Amino acid sequence: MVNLIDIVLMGLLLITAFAVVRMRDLFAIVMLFSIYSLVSASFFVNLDAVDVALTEAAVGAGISTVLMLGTLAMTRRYEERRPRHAPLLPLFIVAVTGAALIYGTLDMPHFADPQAPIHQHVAPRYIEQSGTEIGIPNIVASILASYRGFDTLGETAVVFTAGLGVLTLLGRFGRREELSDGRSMYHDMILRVIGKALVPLMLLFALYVQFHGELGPGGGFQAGVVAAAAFILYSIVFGWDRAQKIISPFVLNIMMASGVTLYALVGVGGMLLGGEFLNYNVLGSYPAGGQHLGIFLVELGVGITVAAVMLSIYFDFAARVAVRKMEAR
Amino acid sequence: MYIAATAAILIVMTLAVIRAVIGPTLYDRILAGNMFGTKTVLLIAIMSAVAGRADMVDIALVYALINFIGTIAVLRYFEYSTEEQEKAES
Amino acid sequence: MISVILDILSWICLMGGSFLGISGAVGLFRFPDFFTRIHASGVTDTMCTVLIIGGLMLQAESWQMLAKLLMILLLLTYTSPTSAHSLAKSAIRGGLRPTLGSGD
Amino acid sequence: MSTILGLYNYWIVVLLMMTGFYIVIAHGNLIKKVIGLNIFQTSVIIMYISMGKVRDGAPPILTEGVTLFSNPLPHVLMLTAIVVGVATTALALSLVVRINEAYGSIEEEDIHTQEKSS
Repeated sequence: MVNLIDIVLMGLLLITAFAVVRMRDLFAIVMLFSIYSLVSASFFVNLDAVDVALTEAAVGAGISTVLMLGTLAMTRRYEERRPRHAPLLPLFIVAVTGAALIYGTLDMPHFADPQAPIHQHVAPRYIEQSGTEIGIPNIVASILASYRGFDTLGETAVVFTAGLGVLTLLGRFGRREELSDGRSMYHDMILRVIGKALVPLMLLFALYVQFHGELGPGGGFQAGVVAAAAFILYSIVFGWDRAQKIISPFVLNIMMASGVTLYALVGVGGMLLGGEFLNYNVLGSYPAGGQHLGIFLVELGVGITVAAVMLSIYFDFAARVAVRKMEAR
Repeated sequence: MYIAATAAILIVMTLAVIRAVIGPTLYDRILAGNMFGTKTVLLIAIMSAVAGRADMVDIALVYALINFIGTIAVLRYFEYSTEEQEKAES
Repeated sequence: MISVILDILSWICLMGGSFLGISGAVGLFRFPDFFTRIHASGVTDTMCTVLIIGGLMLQAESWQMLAKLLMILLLLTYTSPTSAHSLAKSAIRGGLRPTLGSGD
Repeated sequence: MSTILGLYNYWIVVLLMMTGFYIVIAHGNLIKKVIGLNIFQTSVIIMYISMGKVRDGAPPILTEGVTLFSNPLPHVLMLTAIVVGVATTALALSLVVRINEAYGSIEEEDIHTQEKSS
C-alpha cells in the first residue's frame, strides 16, 4: 500500500509541476502550487515523516499561499511576455543536467532499503539512546531541540532575520488608524460566524501542538505557524485593521526578538550552571529532567519567534495592499 | 477494505488535479483545490487508521483547519485584483 | 459477534463514502459549467467525509483516535459547505453566470 | 523491475528539480521564478525524506512494541528547511513587490530595458 500511494502521489506531483510551467495565469499557478504542497504533505505522511508533514501542511497550504496571493494583489495577474526566444538553450541545459543526475541515481541504494549507508551511522545512535538520554518519545523533537540544538538556534535566527528583512523592505506605516483595507469579508454572515468559531479552535490547537510536541508530532515550528495562521484567518475575515487592534505590531516586534533571546538564554544558563552552551543536562537535578526543561523552554522560544515572524510578515504585506487601496481610491 | 477506500480517494484526487489543470475559469481551479484538500484529510485519516496511531490524525486535523484559510484567502485576494482591474479599465 | 457487525458496518460506510467521492469527482470532471460542477462536488463532498470518517470511527482502537476523528468530522462538516458557499457567491459576484438550457 | 521501483522516487525527484530549474532560467516573470525555486526546494525535501524511509518502519516516535523506525535525521533537517524556506520566500516576494514599485513591472525584460535607457 505504501508503494501504491507513493507512485500515484509522485505522478500527481509531476502533473502539477508541468502544468505550472505551461500556465500564464499567476492566480491559477498559485492555486496549483497549493495543491502541489498538499500532495507533497500526504507523501511525507506516507513515508513516516509525520513532523515534516505537519509543518508542510501549515506552511505550504496556508502561509506561503497567502503571501503569494498578497504579492499578486500588488502586482499583476498575468505573465505578460512569452519566454524571450525559443527556449532551446534552457531546455538543453536542463536536459543535460537531468541526464547527469539520473546517471548519478543509478548508484544510489534502492528506496526503503534498510541496509542503505544513511541508516548505518548517526541515526541508530539517536534511535537507541534518545529514550534514556533525553527521555521523550518523539525522536525528531529530541534531535531537533537537544542533539542538534545549536543548528536549530541558527535556523530560528534565520527566520528572525527574514522577518526583519521583510520589515525593512515593506515597512509598516505610521498612521495606521486611518488605513483600512476597505471591503472586508465582514459582510458575509456565514463566513463571519464560521470564522469566529474557527479562530479560537485553531489557537487552542496551536497550543496543543506546541506542548504535545514531545509526545507526538509537533513542536515550536509547527505550533508557531498554526498560531499565525489563526490570526491570518481572523484578519482575512474581519479585516486587517481589526486584527491589528488585537495584536499590535509593537508587541509583535518584541515577541520576534524575545523568542530567539529565550533560546540563547537557555544555552547561556547551561554555561552558568557549569555545562557547555545548550547542554540541558545541568538545568535540572537529574539529566533527563534537565533535558525536559531545556527542550520545553527552547521549543517555546522557537514557537514565539516563528509565530511572531509569520504574522509580522503577513501584516507587512497586508499593510502594503491597504495602502495601495487607499491610493487607488 | 482500507486499500479499496485509498484507491477510491486516489482516483478522486487524480480527477481533481486534472480539473485544476484544465480550468477553464479560476473558480473551477479553486473548487478542485478545495475538493483536493478535503480528500487529503481523508487520505491521511485512512493512513493513520492503517498504522493504528492516534497521533497521525493530528496532521489531518491541521489540514482540515488550514485548507479553509487557503480557499478564503484566494477568494479574498481575487476579489481585490478584479476590483483593481475594473478600476483601471474604466 | 459485535466486532463482525462493526466490521460490516464500517465496510458499508467506507464503500458508500468511496462511491460518493468518485461520483462527485466524475461530476467535477465531466459537468459542463462551474455551477453544475460545484453542485456535484458540494453535495457529495460532505456526505463522503461523514461516511468515510464514520467508517474509520467504527474501527477506532482508542478513545483518543475516536475523539480526534470526531473533531475532524465536525470541522469538515462546518468548513466545506462554508467554502463552497463563499466560492459560489464570489463566482456570481465575479460575473460568472450559469449556462441555462433552451427552456423546454 | 526492482531497479525501476527502487529508483522511481529519485527519478521523479530529478524531473521535478529540472522543472523548477527550467522555470527559473527560461521564464522572465519574477513571481514565476520564485515559484520555480519553491518547486526545486520541495523536490530536494522529497529526496531527503525518500532516503529516510525504511521498509516496514514506523514514524520515529517511541511506542511500546515497535522496534523498527524510519530514519529521524532527514526529518529534522527538512522540517527546519521548510520553515526557513517560507521565510526566505517571503523575503523574495517582498523584493518583487519593491521592484514592481520601482519599475512598474515584474518582467525581467522590461526591467532590463529600463535600466539601459536610464
